[in-house]
Amino acid sequence: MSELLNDILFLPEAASTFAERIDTLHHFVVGTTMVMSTAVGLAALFFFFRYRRRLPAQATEYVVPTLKTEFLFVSVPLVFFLAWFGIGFRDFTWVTTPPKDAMDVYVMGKQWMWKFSYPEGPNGVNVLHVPANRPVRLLITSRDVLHSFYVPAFRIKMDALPGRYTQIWFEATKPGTYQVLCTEYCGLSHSKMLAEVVVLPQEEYENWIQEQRRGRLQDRQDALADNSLVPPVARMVEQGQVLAGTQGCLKCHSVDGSQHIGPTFLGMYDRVEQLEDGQSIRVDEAYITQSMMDPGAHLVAGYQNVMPTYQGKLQGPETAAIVEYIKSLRTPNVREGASEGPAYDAIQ
Amino acid sequence: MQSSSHAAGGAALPVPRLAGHFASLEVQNHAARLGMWLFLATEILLFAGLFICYGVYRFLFPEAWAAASRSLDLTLGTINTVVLITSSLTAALAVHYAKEGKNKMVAVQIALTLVMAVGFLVIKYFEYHHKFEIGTLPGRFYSYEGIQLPGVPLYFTVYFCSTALHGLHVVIGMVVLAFSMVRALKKADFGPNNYTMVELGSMYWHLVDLVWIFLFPMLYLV
Amino acid sequence: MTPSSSIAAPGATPAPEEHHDHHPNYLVDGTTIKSWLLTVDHKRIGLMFLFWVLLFFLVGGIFALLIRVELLTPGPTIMDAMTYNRTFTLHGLVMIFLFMIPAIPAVFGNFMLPLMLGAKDVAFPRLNLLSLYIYLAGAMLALWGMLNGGLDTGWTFYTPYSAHTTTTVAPVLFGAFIIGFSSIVTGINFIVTCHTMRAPGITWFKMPLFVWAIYATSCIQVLATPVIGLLLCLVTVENLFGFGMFDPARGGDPVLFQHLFWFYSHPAVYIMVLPAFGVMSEVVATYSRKNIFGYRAVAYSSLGIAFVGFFAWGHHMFVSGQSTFTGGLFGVLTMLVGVFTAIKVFNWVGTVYKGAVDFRTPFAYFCGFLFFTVFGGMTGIALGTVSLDVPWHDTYFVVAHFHFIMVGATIMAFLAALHYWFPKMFGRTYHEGWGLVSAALIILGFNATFIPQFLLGNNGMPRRYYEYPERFQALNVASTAGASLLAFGFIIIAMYLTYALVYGKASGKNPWRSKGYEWMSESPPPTHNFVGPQPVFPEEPHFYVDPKKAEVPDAV
Amino acid sequence: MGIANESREEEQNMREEHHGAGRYWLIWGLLLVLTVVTVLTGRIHIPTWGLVLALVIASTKGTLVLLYFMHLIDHRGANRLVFAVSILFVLLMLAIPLVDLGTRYRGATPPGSTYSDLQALDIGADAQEGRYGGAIRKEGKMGEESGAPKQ
Repeated sequence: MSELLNDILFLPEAASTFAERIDTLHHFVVGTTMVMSTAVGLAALFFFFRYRRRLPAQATEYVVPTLKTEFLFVSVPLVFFLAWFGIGFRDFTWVTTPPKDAMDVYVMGKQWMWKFSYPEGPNGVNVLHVPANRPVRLLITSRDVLHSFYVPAFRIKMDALPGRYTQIWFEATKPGTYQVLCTEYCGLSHSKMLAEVVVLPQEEYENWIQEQRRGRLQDRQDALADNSLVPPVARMVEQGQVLAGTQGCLKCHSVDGSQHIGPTFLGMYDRVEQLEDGQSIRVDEAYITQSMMDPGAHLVAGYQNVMPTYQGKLQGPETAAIVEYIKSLRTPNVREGASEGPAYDAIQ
Repeated sequence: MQSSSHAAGGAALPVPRLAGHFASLEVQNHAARLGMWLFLATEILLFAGLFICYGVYRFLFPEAWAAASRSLDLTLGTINTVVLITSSLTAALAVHYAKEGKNKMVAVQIALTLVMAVGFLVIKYFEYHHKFEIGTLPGRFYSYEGIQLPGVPLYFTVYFCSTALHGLHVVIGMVVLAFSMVRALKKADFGPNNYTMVELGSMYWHLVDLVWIFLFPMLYLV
Repeated sequence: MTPSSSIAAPGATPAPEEHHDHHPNYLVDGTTIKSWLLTVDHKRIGLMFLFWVLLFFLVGGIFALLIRVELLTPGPTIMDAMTYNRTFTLHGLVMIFLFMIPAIPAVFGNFMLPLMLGAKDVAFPRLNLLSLYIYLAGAMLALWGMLNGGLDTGWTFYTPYSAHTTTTVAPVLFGAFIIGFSSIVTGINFIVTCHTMRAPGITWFKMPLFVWAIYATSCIQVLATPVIGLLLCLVTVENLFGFGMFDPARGGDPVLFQHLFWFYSHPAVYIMVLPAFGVMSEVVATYSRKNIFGYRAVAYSSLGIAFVGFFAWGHHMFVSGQSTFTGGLFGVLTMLVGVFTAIKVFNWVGTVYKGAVDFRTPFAYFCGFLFFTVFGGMTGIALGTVSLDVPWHDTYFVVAHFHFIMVGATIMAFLAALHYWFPKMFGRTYHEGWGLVSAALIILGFNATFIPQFLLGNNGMPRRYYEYPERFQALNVASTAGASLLAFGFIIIAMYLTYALVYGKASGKNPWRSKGYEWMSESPPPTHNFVGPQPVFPEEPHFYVDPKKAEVPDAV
Repeated sequence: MGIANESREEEQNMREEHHGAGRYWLIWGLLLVLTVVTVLTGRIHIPTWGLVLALVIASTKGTLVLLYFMHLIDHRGANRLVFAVSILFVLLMLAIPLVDLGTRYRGATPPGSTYSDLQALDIGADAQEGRYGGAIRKEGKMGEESGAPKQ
């Protein structure tokens, strides 16, 4: 029955728990609308025919409604509308209040793509993998203008606003691939801002994410480890962490993303920093090293030039260790608990 | 005001002239007054938009708002308030004398109002000038190092938008009042039955004053 | 002159026949161009508005057809993405600001209001003329901006996009700002006219329902338009200088922009549709020869819509990042607007009860109107049902919904008014057969255009899409086909009405034998509407009871 | 015959109202006193209720101006209604967005990240201007920068 109705109404496949709730209400609303308007329409047609004009200047009776009739006119629609609203608002509250055990995914809209990231990695562009039958909370933001994250099959939609997060959640019921569309006009290629949600069965999802995380680690190690003779990166990182404490780096730079005297180390590596002089720079090994030796050379916007130089205070390997330590704090672009907040990109 | 202008169109006709489509003079005056109140309602809603921006951003950035408002010159603001309130008094007196047919006094009172209006604008100019000097300017033009809090540039956006819009209304009000003054001097035909023009002009002026009465504590005394 | 002229209410003093020669009708009283351009006669101003409004309707309609042709295929069809984005923006802007908002109030409101109140003119005739020229000035500035590249923000110009797009935003927004003044001036004028210019005998609850609707509309115009005026200025300044009022990078809140925008733009929907309701109240009463069933209920519901409609704006923002609580608040208020509309619908149908229906062209449009209002209204309520809006928001479902209620109902009323008052305005009649045929075409075409769009929305097609996934194509083709039918209907109307304007048969004073107040004067009326002292109106409008057995029960 | 009833009432109201000029001076005095009061209380910077107090005083002043300078006390009927409705709308229009802000979901905004942490919107070269309370001073004089934004 409901399948048939969905076909008549051209509704896409319902693939989330919310979709089922929505469709029930949808059918109820469409049903009552049809019944009521057919009744009104038939009454009108009957009147048009029954009371057709017989004389050109026919006189008619003076008919006014009784108070009871008018009361009926007001109360019947009001009861129906409020009933719809009651159900609708209950569902709306439901879909905007994620359950406690929901898995978080960060979603960032950008002209004209969607970026997805999981708190512990990995990142992805335009493809979101989620497990089936598990609540997923989307924390949505934007880097430039307004976007809106819409998955027709899940019946969910939420605007992406620059400068803050919005949230919505869903629980996919069927494995499969579903389309994501942007529904808030966002410029030239608005209609090309498509993405996919891939719903995987729980085990497959676990495998996938393991693989992704391993792959990332592998990539990084491949890139860094030139041969087996140099100390492993992990050891350098440890060394760097100790050094950062003893050399006083952590007095001004936090590692948890909180605001302090200097920029946080968390996620610093590979980040594009806006500089005091209006230019921007990508934080790489060279920049980190330079900042330790000549802190005022490229000051990040919003920070005072108060850092002392470490020229001569650090040995070469020590510097490298600190650099490695900072690199190890590299995080996905959207993170939980990051101090940077949603970034707000340039519009080209 | 336009309604009074067609009441005032004829040169040699007995005062006041009834426009052809009105049933009587009572109706004509009533229409003019009601039209003016409606117009004032639109003005109130125009400023309301800025008041809402103010309210919302003050809610978001209370500290920035307090700090930024302290950077304004309270003395100049207070003087301006007094000037504007006094100009409102003279505008009200102009209506009073217009009803009594004392056209000379009408012109004098409006002239006083205009002088104070100019005074208001001059003081405002000095306030603006100071802001341009130190760089407390809206949005991306903000460059003042004294206060560096998130939301401060937004305060100055609201400050400049609302005071500039208010200043524009001061200028319009001056033009309107100047017309009544010229008429009081040249034709000298205001009297118990013909004072709508002065009345409406003065109502507009009071609205300008009214807006300032709210802007002053909002901007200077957060 | 038909015998029906004797139907005029006893005691009324319409212009006596013998004065006819000395008091030429307004169309021929002065034939120079100057006498038209500088007229303060509300009827001539109304006609000039009619001319411009129809011209802009044509412009907006061409944009609409371009959009529909572009959407025939999933990929690029006739234009590139940028042109398409500009086209739908301009379609929205032209249709809303230049056509829909002034369409009924400035044309028919202007023409009929004084006639219905037994006044010689509106309260401020010069302001009335001024509003026409303000409208034209704003329109020209906006058009100039459109020709110089146009803008691609959508008619909603949401920040931060509108503040950063490199297209020509400033002149168009400033043009819209100027048009706002025209709207305000018209509104003030009509409100004052209703308060002060009513002829003896016309108490508040004897005003024709069209006047009530225009009155409620004017209240909205006066109270809402200043807010959009300010907002347009702020966005222009933002676009030109970057003051950061709604820029997240400087602490601004884009959702605040949406609040302010919809504070005007939601009531603006009622600016468009309330006058349509008013027109239909007149039409249904005239053609079924009945007093309006529940006159007071209809009158009060106009005011109710005007008031509650102001505080339902947030239903455009359920998924825009406003709070869940606020969503609920706006949802409930939206339901109330729906109830007020439902009252009207029931009372219109009730009016036909025990009436005497003459199925003429305006009545055909009334049938279409009823259909669009019921389905447009009900889908509106469905959209206001907060959770259902989540999948529907910003899809073609919304597009179809507002085209049904806002455009469909208004176009039906506009065409009904044009046909119903054509004899009143020009003293000529059109061909009834063509009228019915084109009405059928238009109603069919409209449904064929927008019913597929409801389904498209259900299926998940977002609005403002230049390209779309292939699964949406079939319905898009259907919609485009419907649009061409619609265009065809309008061409027929344009042809037979133009013909009637020149060669139409003289209609006589009151061809519909209507007892609306406006039919008491000549058709077309003389320059000052009536000759001699102000007429007296002892009876309520649309009083069709046989005088011999007239016994009026107390109205509710 | 010949006029709407409202206009006649209005005319009667207006006829009764003429009085001496003393009343205006009295109101003026009151307004000045209230201005002094609001400046004094404003200087103290009362934490929460400072703005409320200032607005109460402003409303009192506004009411005085309205009732006596603008003669709303003599104007009855529609004039009052128009004004009352516009004030009501302003209040509702202010209240609803504030309610929205007060009840919005903020949980997902990371700690320490306020609106001010955002990267600047980059229209041209002056991406940094006006951020963080506008800490960035550019080379050259401020006057010319504000006068002519370079693009």
